[in-house]
Amino acid sequence: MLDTDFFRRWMAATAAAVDREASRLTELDAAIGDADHGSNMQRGFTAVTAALERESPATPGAVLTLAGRQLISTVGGASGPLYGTLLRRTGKALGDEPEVTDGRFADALEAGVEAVAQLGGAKAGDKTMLDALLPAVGALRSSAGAARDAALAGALATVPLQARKGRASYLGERSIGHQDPGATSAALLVAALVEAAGTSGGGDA
Amino acid sequence: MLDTDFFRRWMAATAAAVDREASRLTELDAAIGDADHGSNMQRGFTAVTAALERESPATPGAVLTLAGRQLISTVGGASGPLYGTLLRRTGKALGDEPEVTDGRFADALEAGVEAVAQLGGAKAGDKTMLDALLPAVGALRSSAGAARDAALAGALATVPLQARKGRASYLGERSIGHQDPGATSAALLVAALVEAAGTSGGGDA
Amino acid sequence: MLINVPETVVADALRGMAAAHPELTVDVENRVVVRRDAPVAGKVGLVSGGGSGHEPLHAGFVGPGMLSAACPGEAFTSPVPDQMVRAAAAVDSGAGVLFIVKNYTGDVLNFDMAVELAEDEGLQVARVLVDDDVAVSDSTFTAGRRGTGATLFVEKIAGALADEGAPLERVEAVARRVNESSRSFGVALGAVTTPAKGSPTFDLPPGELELGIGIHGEPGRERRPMMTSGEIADIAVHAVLEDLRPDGPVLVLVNGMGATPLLELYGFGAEVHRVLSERGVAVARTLVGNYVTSLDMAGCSVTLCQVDEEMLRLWDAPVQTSALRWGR
Amino acid sequence: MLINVPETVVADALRGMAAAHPELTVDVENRVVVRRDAPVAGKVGLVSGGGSGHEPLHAGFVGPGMLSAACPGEAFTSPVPDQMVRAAAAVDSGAGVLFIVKNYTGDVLNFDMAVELAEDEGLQVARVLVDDDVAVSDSTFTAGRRGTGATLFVEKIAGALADEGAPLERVEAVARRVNESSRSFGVALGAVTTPAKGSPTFDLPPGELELGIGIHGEPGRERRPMMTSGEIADIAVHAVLEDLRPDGPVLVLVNGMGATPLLELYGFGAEVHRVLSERGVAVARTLVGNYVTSLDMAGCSVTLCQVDEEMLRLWDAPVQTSALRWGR
Ligand SMILES: Nc1ncnc2c1ncn2[C@@H]1O[C@H](COP(=O)(O)OP(=O)(O)O)[C@@H](O)[C@H]1O
Ligand SMILES: Nc1ncnc2c1ncn2[C@@H]1O[C@H](COP(=O)(O)OP(=O)(O)O)[C@@H](O)[C@H]1O
Ligand SMILES: [Mg+2]
Ligand SMILES: [Mg+2]
Ligand SMILES: [Mg+2]
Ligand SMILES: [Mg+2]
Repeated sequence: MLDTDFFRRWMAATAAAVDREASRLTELDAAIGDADHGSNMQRGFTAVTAALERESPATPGAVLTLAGRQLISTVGGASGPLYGTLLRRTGKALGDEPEVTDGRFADALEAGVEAVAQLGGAKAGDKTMLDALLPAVGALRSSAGAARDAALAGALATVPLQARKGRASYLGERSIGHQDPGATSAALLVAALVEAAGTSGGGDA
Repeated sequence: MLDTDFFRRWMAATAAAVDREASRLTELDAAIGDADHGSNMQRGFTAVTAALERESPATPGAVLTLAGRQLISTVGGASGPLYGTLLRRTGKALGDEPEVTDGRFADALEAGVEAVAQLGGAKAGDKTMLDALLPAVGALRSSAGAARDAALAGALATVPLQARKGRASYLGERSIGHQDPGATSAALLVAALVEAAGTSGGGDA
Repeated sequence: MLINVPETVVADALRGMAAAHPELTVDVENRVVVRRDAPVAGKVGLVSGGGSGHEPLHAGFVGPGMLSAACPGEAFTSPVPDQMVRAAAAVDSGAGVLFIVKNYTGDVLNFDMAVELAEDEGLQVARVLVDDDVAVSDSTFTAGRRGTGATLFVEKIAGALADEGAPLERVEAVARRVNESSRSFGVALGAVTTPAKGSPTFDLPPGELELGIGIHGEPGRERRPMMTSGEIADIAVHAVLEDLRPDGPVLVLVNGMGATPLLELYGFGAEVHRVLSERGVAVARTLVGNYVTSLDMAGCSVTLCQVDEEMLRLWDAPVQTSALRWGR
Repeated sequence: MLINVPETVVADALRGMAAAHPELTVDVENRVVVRRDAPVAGKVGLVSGGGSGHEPLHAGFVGPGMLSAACPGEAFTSPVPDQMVRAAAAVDSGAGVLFIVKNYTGDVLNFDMAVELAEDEGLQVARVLVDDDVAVSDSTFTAGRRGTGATLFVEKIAGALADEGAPLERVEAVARRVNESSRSFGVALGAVTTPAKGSPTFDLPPGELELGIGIHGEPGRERRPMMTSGEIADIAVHAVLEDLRPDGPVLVLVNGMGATPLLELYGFGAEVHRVLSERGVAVARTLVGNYVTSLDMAGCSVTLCQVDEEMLRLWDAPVQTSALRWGR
């Protein structure tokens, strides 16, 4: 079972990963976008951290809906509404139980990722965050570790793709050969699940 | 005796030297001024060449006053009025004889250089064109070659000086260590006298 | 960069706007710039916004005859819905509010969320997209054409109509008409340095240029060896005219990207006029300057807008903003 | 650079001005820009000029309420006397002409020659020097203080008085008073590339800045490691206040040198206001923008002008030029 604290740890681990990788995310965005993805994510997750401390939400669902709302209100750009919607919809799908099963979480995340696809109109292979999120959702049915690996593989697999959504699409063929920044940050978000699971849930937990 | 053609050759040789050295003059001006001295001189002497061809002035004095007027009307900057005045005043001092002696020319040039000093208010050692012109005037009493050498030495000697006139003075002590662009172009003007004198008047003529 | 720290760039600029412009209400904390006399009774409110770094767009266009309010995001980052809703509430007089949105995924998503939230609060809101950049093909393989220079035309002309007291549908319709009649093409002669990155977003050696750039430091569609101003005007104007085939006079915006001197921009303007006259296109009005910029990018863009009589009358109507003023 | 060839940069720009500004008479060949309705009966004519590369100064300030005519020289090179005499003749209505001259050896020498020539032609001409840059000490060891940002104040305020029909002596006197009440200090964050040279005039690595620069790409008095906007404001404002000790309100010009984004400039303006308030100096009006530029230089300058009631009234008076407009 995944309790409220697990989801707080997830958000905290994501915030730490984003802090650590911010300048790399911005570098990736400079190559095919507008050089702000790292600072966007950092601003958003700093706000998430502060809000979670301030408001101490009591359920897994409340943690994620609060986090999602913070992202929408502080990030801006394409990633703000998209990541915000991801967490909000996942949170809503979790309902207000105090603990949720792994399966319930995988279902909820799937709903969240679907909401991202709907909002942004992107499909697999469009060179967006979905290219990390979609494989991760499938793999999460087996384990967090599998989800992490799938997300990372998905992010790396964006390199040869030509972008069809977001700013990178303006470059046409020149977008080929670069890793998508949003897919890269999505892989960090998914990898943070493993950290949140900690030693107990680590490894293939 | 120096005839009208000698003065036309002087202007032509100066124009050629300025063309050749324009980018160096601009480089020198970039270091302690505003990076335009080469193009200023080039614009001016291109106009001088055209005017001399168009108007065919008949006396040494007329050649130089025409050249001076052209410089005033086309150069701008500090060097336009200063070089323009130099040639105009020298030309006026030559009167309207069809030929002048070396001594008469040396007197006239001295008057021209004095007019430059008066107009610009600079003295020897202020790191200006005068630091090439003043020694040249003295040496011209012996020969054009001596004048050329004196002007060049004067230009080189501006390197350790701190500028007290013109743009370079804004730099204060940072003007030290650079050769003055105007003194450098003045040395070209004086060296052109030797070329104008040709094989006959060359060397120490 | 002339900044304190990257994190405060936008707030610092808003403090500066507040100090310099008593005719504006600048809410530094919530990042909304509103004309001081808003809401104006009976007038449709015009709200725009987008990432910062394009100044004077949009906050420099707030004032009588143009925008009612602007919402600046972080540098090159769309603002958040909260700002837009706040701006809409501040300018609504009951006549409704028009959101003018440049077509970027971020701006579109955030403004769409704002439309929903504003409607929840009982506001009547319409939204018009600006997508004029012909360097991007408008297909399912892209996010669609970018909004660039035409934004100025849309904000000015719709703003003038709103000032005349026209209802929301008409203001929205003219905004849409201006966008549909406008096309742009941009060229970079140097890259951008964003506060967040601190170094140029791409590497453009002095002897090269990028054709078909946007206003966010993204590389263009093609890199070429440096050309003359006249050659660049040929390429830019032809690219625009390939898509917009005007059969009447046009407004011309000869726009600097931020670091191109006005001296060069006017010279470029002369070449744009030459190409237009070669192509038989009549010019109604020309505006030359740095209006829709990309931080410290060197380069330029050309925007043409075919105008009918109403649009031209509205273009000529008085405007009183910090960056665009004439008439009255 | 966005140019054709270095030799035609100024002529190209003037062709562009002619195309964009029907309200100006632009004599491209003779390089004189005159307001179309000149000479205005009974009005003193105001003529300024200087090297090009400082746009919108001076041609962008030609129009009702400011200059009658401008004479642009080559980039960073004073114009020639012929231009100035022609401009004076074009704007003289019999009430005389005032030459507004920035204090550089070239400008002074050429304008002085023009004064003589114009007087030979029977015109009544006065001349006022602008020398406001405190980075240069005004001693016999220099060419004297440079004319920089205060030029805008002089042209605006003297222009307003001339528009009121004041006689030449009074227009000259107020111009002089504005200059004496003004001081400036400039900072470069990057070097200039002139058309003639084609590469930066000095080498300024990204992490350094030059304090006390002028507007011609000359290096400054001192090089320092990069500072924050707030630290730069401290240095610039203190340098100005060391020389100008205002006991009343000031006009503030927060000026960009050409390539500094407006976003950064407004942030710098906020810091300038902070320092002024710390020093107890009241601000009457603030103008933020790229007005007295140095081609593509990154950087900024601060100009303060202590104003009395008359000067402030004249500052607020209507002005209709391409770069500065308000009122009416
Ligand atoms: N339509 C979309 N659907 C899904 N993800 C998208 C879409 N558009 C952009 N993205 C993602 O957003 C990332 C960029 O985010 P960010 O740089 O923060 O925003 P912006 O593009 O507005 O500057 C891209 O790398 C991509 O992964
Ligand atoms: N007051 C002066 N007297 C004599 N020569 C001067 C004076 N001021 C400047 N110069 C000369 O002019 C040269 C600069 O000329 P130029 O670059 O063409 O004009 P500007 O300084 O207006 O750009 C200097 O190198 C110096 O030799
Ligand atoms: Mg981005
Ligand atoms: Mg020079
Ligand atoms: Mg962005
Ligand atoms: Mg010069």
